[in-house]
Order: sequence, then structure tokens, then C-alpha cells
Amino acid sequence: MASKTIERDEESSITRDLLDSDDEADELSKDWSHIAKLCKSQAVVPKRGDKDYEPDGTNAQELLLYRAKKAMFDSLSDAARGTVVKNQIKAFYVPERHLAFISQPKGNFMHTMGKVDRNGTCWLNFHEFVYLAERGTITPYFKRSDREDHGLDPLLSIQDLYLLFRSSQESDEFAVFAHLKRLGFIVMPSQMSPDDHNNDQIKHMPRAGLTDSLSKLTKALSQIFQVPTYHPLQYHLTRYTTSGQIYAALNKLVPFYTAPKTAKEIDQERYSRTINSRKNDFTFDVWKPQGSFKKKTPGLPDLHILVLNKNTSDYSFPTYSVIRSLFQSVYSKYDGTLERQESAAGSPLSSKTGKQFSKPVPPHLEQQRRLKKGYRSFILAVMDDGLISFVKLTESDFGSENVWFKTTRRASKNKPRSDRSTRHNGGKNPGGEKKTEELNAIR
Amino acid sequence: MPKFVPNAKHYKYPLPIHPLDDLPELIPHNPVSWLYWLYSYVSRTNLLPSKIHVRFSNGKHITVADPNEMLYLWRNGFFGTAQLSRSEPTWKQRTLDRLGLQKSLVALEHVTEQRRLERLEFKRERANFEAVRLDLRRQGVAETEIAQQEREFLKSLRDRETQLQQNSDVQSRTADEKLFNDSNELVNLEVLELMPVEAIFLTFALPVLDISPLTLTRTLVGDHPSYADINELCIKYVAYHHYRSHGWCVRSGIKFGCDFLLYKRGPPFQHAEFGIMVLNSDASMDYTWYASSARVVGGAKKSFILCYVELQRPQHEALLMWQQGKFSQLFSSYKVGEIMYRRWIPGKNRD
Amino acid sequence: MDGSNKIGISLVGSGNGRIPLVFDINDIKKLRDIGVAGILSGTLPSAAQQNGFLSVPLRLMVEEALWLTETGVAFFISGPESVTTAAETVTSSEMERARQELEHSFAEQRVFKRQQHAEKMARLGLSNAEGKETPALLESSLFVEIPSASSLISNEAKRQGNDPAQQQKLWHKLKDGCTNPGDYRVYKALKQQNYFLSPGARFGGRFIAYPGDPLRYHSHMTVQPALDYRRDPLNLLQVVSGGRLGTGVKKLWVVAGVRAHEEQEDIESDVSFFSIEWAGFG
Amino acid sequence: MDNSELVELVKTNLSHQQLWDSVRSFKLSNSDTWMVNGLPPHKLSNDDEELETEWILPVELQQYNSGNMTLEMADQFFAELKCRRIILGIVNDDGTVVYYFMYKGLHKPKKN
Repeated sequence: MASKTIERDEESSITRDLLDSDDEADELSKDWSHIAKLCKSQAVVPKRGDKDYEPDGTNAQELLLYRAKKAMFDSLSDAARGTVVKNQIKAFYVPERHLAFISQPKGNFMHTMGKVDRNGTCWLNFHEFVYLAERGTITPYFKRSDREDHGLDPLLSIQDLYLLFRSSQESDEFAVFAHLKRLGFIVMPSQMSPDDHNNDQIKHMPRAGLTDSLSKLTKALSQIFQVPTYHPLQYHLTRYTTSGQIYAALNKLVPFYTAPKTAKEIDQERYSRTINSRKNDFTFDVWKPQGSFKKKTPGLPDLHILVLNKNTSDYSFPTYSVIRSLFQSVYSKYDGTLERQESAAGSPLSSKTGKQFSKPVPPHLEQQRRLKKGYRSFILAVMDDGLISFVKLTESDFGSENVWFKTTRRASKNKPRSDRSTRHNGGKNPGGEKKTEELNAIR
Repeated sequence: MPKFVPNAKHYKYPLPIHPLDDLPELIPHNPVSWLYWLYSYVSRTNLLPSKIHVRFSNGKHITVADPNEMLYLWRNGFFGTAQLSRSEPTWKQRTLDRLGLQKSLVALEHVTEQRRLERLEFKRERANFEAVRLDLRRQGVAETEIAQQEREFLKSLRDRETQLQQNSDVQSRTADEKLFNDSNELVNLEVLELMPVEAIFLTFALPVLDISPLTLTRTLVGDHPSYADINELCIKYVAYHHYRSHGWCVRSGIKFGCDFLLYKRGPPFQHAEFGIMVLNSDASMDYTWYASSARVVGGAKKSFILCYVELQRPQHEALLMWQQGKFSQLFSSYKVGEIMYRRWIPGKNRD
Repeated sequence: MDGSNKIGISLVGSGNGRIPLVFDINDIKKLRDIGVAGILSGTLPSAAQQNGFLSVPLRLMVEEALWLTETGVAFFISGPESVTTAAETVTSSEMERARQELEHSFAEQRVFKRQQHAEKMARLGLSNAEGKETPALLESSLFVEIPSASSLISNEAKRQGNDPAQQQKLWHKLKDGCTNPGDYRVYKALKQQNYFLSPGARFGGRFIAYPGDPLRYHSHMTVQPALDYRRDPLNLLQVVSGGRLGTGVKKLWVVAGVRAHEEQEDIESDVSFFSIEWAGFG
Repeated sequence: MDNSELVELVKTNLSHQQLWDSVRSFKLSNSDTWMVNGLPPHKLSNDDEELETEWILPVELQQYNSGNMTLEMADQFFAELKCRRIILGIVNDDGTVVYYFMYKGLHKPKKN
């Protein structure tokens, strides 16, 4: 009976989780009285009850709606954008370059934004410029081409700034940029891996081809002497003494893509890709919030992001070959393989973490982790008319794992197998049937 | 009292073809044991004593009707779906139970039904209260007062719910009268149905069914298909075989809006952890397709896997192999790759 | 046609596929009163570290922008060149006026701040002279506001609003930039029945439909991208997912079929809706 | 839409798994489409006034079988049956049948 209960729950579990995520995704229905509390000058708006099914024509409902709207519009009107004179930083937009400069750079934002040129002028890219203006951190001006003197450069409004976006794509990318910046992420336009430009070590690495084809050859040779699988006589000629052998015969049929499992394999793939196409595919490289970030030596990014607008006529969700080639350009910090962690642990940078001394994990749990976590990944930011959905696409590799189980080992060779021995095993191991269904982690 | 049989013993083998795992022991210094071993080895094969009989019913639906064979396919790898039950054939038992003909455990389906009715009742009560609340509002009663009443109402419901008893009265319908044969025994109406990909697996990959791969595929898609006609079945089969051959128990994912569910060992042991959607490698769908599929699968705490299948030869060659019955060559011409698709929430991934 | 009472919708970007935005809070209020909520998408300066509550600009769905302009409620303002041209040709007298406005705002702030300071001192029982604020401190605390709506292009915006030919052109460009042109007819048909609509990708649809203002009411439906009434088959696997999702979140899964003849604008008979829901068994 | 091969399967499922009463099938006029009707063992939703005859349209899920349904066809079914809803009896390729209400027009969700 216990087993059957599992089966029923499998279907009924769906509902609650969906209900939970409902609120989170319901952008339009926020209770603005919360934010009214956050904003200093607001009179506290009474907390309203749950939302209603539909308009019922009562005054009570009308009043609640009126209050909700008032809380929202009061919050919007009261939150003026700008800065006090003391903190004012003027930034000037240069249309020819589609960049803005700050002549006297100062402020915390400099740690993660802007680029200082030889003359000490800080240049903001357009996303940074609009983002900082929206927060009121900088005051945006338009640098007129015919004047040296700033006195005649007009102040730009938020509307002007948005109209200056050169394409809807750039504007959508800004929305994603700002969304992540507000949460503290560090967001830069995506670059190709620094390694790919000038790392001699990788350039001189032996090509994947030779060693690969050698091992393929030996594999092929060994296969010649095996009884052909899927031959009508297969089961008349061959005797299989374990289920594993039967599986091994079955899984020769379908070829599959594998994920690179070591740092070296990943670098090789990326290198072979960058020599074919030098274009950079992602929109942003992203680092998780951190105090110690250095623009000059940012280290590997935590994430790559690709921005996509689902409602434009040129939209198409990436096909498998596009996704694969995107994986090949990934060079973010990578937690997909054990080997990568080990090689990182060997380097002096991460030796502080002390993680390398953690206990060895049993093979079947290790396998479970590989299946659940996958390998290389990137984030798709899908723009839907102002609402952004983030989707993580991760390279998976089921073909490299075998999850077939071994049947119970005989307790002793002399004793015939019996119920007793199975139960005996079970009694020893209150963890249930783990022992008998221990998973093979054969690769 | 029902006998307790541990699952591990019930479902000892993952496939309907069993290994020869009970060969006599080889004792190095005893040549007789070698001879005995050799004899055992040569005289036996992994084949079934007789293949399982399938027939087509209601057009292209592939079914197994013999109760023992149904049970065998279910117990050895969880193949097929019993048409009147959720998965395992339990209809006969349930029916006997329902008609009061035999005392037994309350079958799973029965419990589910009972729960559903209780939920409906609960919702009816809720609806009644909504009306009361609307009325209160119309009378201008304060919102705080209404909220208080709502709390009390919910509490009373909870109390009632715990008291709700299961009632299992015997009900009989006209349709039930046809369920008995001349000697007044219950006829087993239940058959086990195999998905086309399961049937192909059980005749092409394992010699289990008494139908040839060629006859089966001809019946499924006709004698002169175009490539477009066979593509869907081919990519689904390739994906199915891929997961089966790596040890997964693969079952239909229809209840979660996807193609397959992957179980370790099988449904009695644990929930499926992966929901698989099979796609041509050049597929690119509207975003709502990915979003809704991922929500259903993700909502049931399963990982959503896009399984891309890529034909690596020209379509006309693949079609020719199909027509000539060169299935191993055909299925080897496809390559499989996987992408895991999951929602990502920036606020929950800041460190 | 006079654009002055109309709502100005700024179209961001160039070519097809532009983004419709509204910057004026009063316009946003007006929109809400006629059942268009839109999505606020700019940083809220008073709470700049979260995404739950955002500020202007209000982003509209393309369908909303098309409908608002077609019904004469709004007009389009287009293009980066409007801003560049306006900024390059600002006259000295206009700059002088802007400077005076800022000065005027500062002057008001000074009066207000001195008054507040005096009140504070009085409360503390100190004489005004004792706690005298230095003029430098006062000056550095004056607030410079970055306005949401543009004054730079207000003349240009008026001109564009009064140019029907350009408005037409922009309307068609915007429509051509949509993934699924049938969605606009679905939008109009739902709008006629007084639904509030919002983008629906997160719930696996094109639109989410609310029976009233989403601030107060639960949504009722997830509306699927428009189907061709005669040609497109209903995707049953999607019906299964949709019905499943709907059961969890109490929304019906709505499919809409749009008849192919492009010219007929008779909304009532144009779109056929069907609502799908899990039957509760099987 | 020729769904004749599914009719028996759906009828059996309704009668003997879902325990419906008076399950019958009939062919729609001027069409090769079959419908099934019957009486469920209890009200299917709280919004229903009373137990009433339900109309079930058997349809095949899988794309590699025929039987694609357009919304135009759905309208024709409603036009002939003059009912407020039909139930799609969606037959999967493993013989499972799942049931979905289909209402003509915009329908409000259940309150609870």
C-alpha cells in the first residue's frame, strides 16, 4: 500500500505548488500599501483584505479599490527622482558615441560601472547612464555638439532618455539590466572569454581530434568481435547473466551528445568554437552581489544572460544547435563537474574555502547530483511586454549515466537465496531498500 | 490477511527478459561443477518460454489481454497501462470490492475518489460563505468584522473535515449487470495497453511480443508513409529507447503534459524525477509552449527536460530503412541531446 | 485633430517592433480608469533596490497601444531623432527659462527649509540665532529633480500628434512588428467585454484577463495566442497542460480562433472563444 | 473528424472506470464524428444545477494519428448539440483517457 500512496501523491502534489507560485508571478496585483510604508512621507494605508473574485457592486469593494489605487498613485507621485545639490553628479550624453561622460567622477557606483579613460574622464555606457539617472544618482544632460561650455547643455528627462534608445532590443536589454542591478548583481556587456583572446596555453593545446579518433578506433575494433545486437539470433546465441549485460547491449543503439566533463574538455570546446566564429553571443555577463568586485580583474562571471523578446516578429526560441553553440561559449564559474572543483581547489585562489576536504559522496548520490544539476548553463531573459521571465537552460547528459540497479547480492554463496536473507538485509539497514536497489554508477 | 511482499522482490527484474542469474556455482577444483555449469549455460537462453500475445483493438491500440501476461509486463519493468485503472491492473479487484463481492483492501482509486468528493463538499461550503460575505458587505458591516467571521468559518470547516467519515455503500448500476458471464463470474474487462514505442521496444529491442517489428510499424503508420508520417514515431522511439537502455523506467507523461516520465526502477519505488518533452532538433516553438509545459512539470517538482532528437542522414535514406525494416540502422541514424529547462528567479540566486 | 487632451505614447526604438511607453502619471491614471493597467517598469527612486514596486515609464502591450490610438484616446510620439534635434536646437532663451525655473524651485525650497528650521529651533526652545544654519549647508541640500516627462520635445510631440499620416504609418509599423497578428483581434474582443488584460507568458499564455482592476480582483483566464479558426488544430497536449495549470491557479485556459479574412472588423463574430478546464476526473 | 475507432474505448472507460450510467454513442449528422453521452455518478462541478447528461467528444492525442480538431469544428459540434459544454475525452497512445470541459465562449472559473 505504501507504494501506491506515492503514486497518488505524484499527481495531487501539483496543485499546491502552482498556487504558491501564482502570487509570485502576479505582477499586476501588488499591494502598494506596503511600498507606501517604505516611502518615508506616506500616511499609512490600512491593509486591505484578500482580493475579490469579481466586481459585486458594493460600496465596500469600491472603497477598497479606491484605496489600493490611491496608495499606488501616491507612492508614484511622492517618489521624486533627483538629488540634492551637494551630491549632484552631472553626466553628459554624447550622441555620436551613444555614451555619457562624467567629468569629476566620484561615487560608489564607480566600483561596478563606467570606464575611466586616460584623461581621467569616466564614460558610462548607455544602460548605466539611464539606470543611474532613474535612481537619481546622476543628473543627465545632453552634450551639444557645437558648444564647449556646459551652460547650454539641456537637462534630459526620463522620457528623453528612453527615446534615445537606438532599438527596441537595446531597451529590452536595459530592462533586464536594471532588473538585475536593482537586486545588486553586477552586470557587464558580455565579452568573449579573456582566455580566448590571448592564452597561448590553450592555443598550443593538442587538438581534440587526434586522441579522440584513436580511442574511437580501438572502441570500433573491439566491437567487431561482439555478437551483433538487434540481430534476430541475438538471444539465441548470447547468454546474459546479469541485467547489466542486457542493458549494455541495448544502449549501443542510440548515439547521444555528451557534456564535456573536465575543465580541459570545456576549454577545448570553447577554443574550437571561438576560432570558427569570433562573435559574442550573450547579452550580459553577470556577477552575483559582492563587495570585493574589481572592474579591472573581475574574475569569471557567475552567469551569462541572453535577452529575447517573445512578442516581436523576429522572435524565435533558440533551436538545439543554437543552444549547443551557446553552451560552447560559456566560461562562467562552473559547478557542473567534480573535476572542475578539484582543479579550482588546487589553485591558490580558492584554497581558503577548505571545501576540498569534504567527505566523499557515494557514487549513486554523485550521479543523482549530475543528473539534477547538469553541466554548462546560461540564463534566458524573456521579455513579455514589460514582464521578464528568467529561464535557466542547462546542458544535460543522460546518455553518460546508467541508472540500472543490481539485484540483491547473495548473502553467502553456500546458502540458497531466500526471503529470509533479503529481509535480514532490510533489517540491518533501516534506510529502506537502498541496499538492494543500490544504483550503479558505471560510466 | 494479505501477505506482505516487499517491493524489491515483487519487482525483482527491470526488464521482461531475465538474466541467467541462477547458474550453478563454479568451484575451481571441482571439474564436475564446470561440466554442470556448462550444461546449464548451453541448455538455457534468456528467451521467454513463449512470447506474449498482443492484438490491435480499437484501431491502432496495442493490447495484451491475458491476466498473467498483463501482470508479467507490469512486474518486469512496468510496461503498459491497464485501461481501467491508473497504471497497474486493479480493475477486477476494485469491481469485486465495489459490488460487495469480496472483502479486500480499499483500492487506491477508491480512496482518491473519496477524497475528491470531500474536497467538492468543502468547496460548496466555501461558496455558501462567499454569499454570506457579500451580503454582509452590502449591509455595510466593517471589513475587520467580516474577516473575523471568515476565520471562524474556516475553523469550523477544518473541524468538520476531520470528522468526515468515509462511507462505502454498495452501489449497483445497470451497466454492472453485463459484467457477469453465464456462470455468474465477473468477466475481466481490463486489458493492458502498450504505447507504440513500448511495443516497438518489446519486439525490436527485446524478443517479448509475438509480433514482428515490421508488422507492428506497418500497422501503426500504414504501408507507404512519407518521412513526415514516420518522423514523430521515430524520434519518440529513439528517445524512449535511449532512456530505457540507460536503465530508466519510462512511462507516459500525459498527466503532466509532456511525452515521458522517467522513474528510477518504477512507480512503486519513487516519484518520477524528470519530465521529458521530445522534440526535433530544429524545433523552435512559441514561448508560451515552453512556459506552460515547464510550469506543469515543474509544479509537480520534476525537472523538465527538452530531449532533442537529430536525424543525421537525409530523410529519404531514413524512410528507405524504415520500409526495408532496417530498424537498428534507422534508429542509429538519430542522435539524442538534452537540455534542462527551469525557471530562474534572480532574487533567490543572489549568493 | 488636437493631441493636447490625448495620452502620449512614446515609441522606443526604430523600425518595426517598437516599445510603447507612457511617462505622465496623470496619463497613467486615465489609462487605469479605462481598463488599461500596463506594466510599470522604471526604478522607484524611494525604493531602488527591489523589483516588486516600480515607477514610470508604464510599458504597454503593443495591442494596448494599437487599441488606444485606434480609438482616439492616445497618439504616438516617435524616435530618438526628436530628442537629438530638439536638444541640438535649444535656444539660449529656452535655456535661460529652464535656469529660471530651477532658480524658482530653489527659492521656494529655501523658504520652506528656513521655515522648517525655525520651527524646529522653536520646538527645542532655542533662539533662531543659536542654531543658525550656514547658507552653504542650506544651498547644498537643495533638491534637483529629474522630470519624468519631457519638456524638450513637447512641441515636437504636439506636431506629431497632429500629423495623421505619420500616426497611421506608425500604427501599421507597430502592428507589423507583432509575432501573431491575430492577437490584436483577440485583445479587442476581450476589451469589448471590459476585461483588464496583462501579458501572460508567465502563466503560459498570451494574455491574462481580469474581471476588473488587478489591484482588487483575481484573474479569470489565461488566454492563448490566437489560432486560425479554420486551419490551426487545437494542440491537445497543450490543452492537457493548460487544464492542469488552470486547476491549480483557478484560471480557465482560453483558446481563441480568429477568422482569416483580414478586412472584416466585425468583432463580435470575428473571434470565437472556448474555455477549457479539467473535468475533475480521469 | 473521424474518431470512430475511439468510441468503444471511451465508452468502456466511462462505464467501467469512471462508473457512468447510460453511456451511449451516436454519430453527428453530416459528419464522420462520433459523440458519446451519459450520466456521471455525481455532479461534476459545484456550479452545476443538477446531475445532467454530459456530452463527450473522443479525440486522439497523438499527432502521428489523424484527427486534428480545429475551432471551426468545435463550433459545429456546439451548434448541433445545443449544449453549454462538451467534454473532450482525450485518448493518449497508452490508452489513458483524460477529460476536459470545453465551454463555448468565455466562462468564469469556479469560485473555489
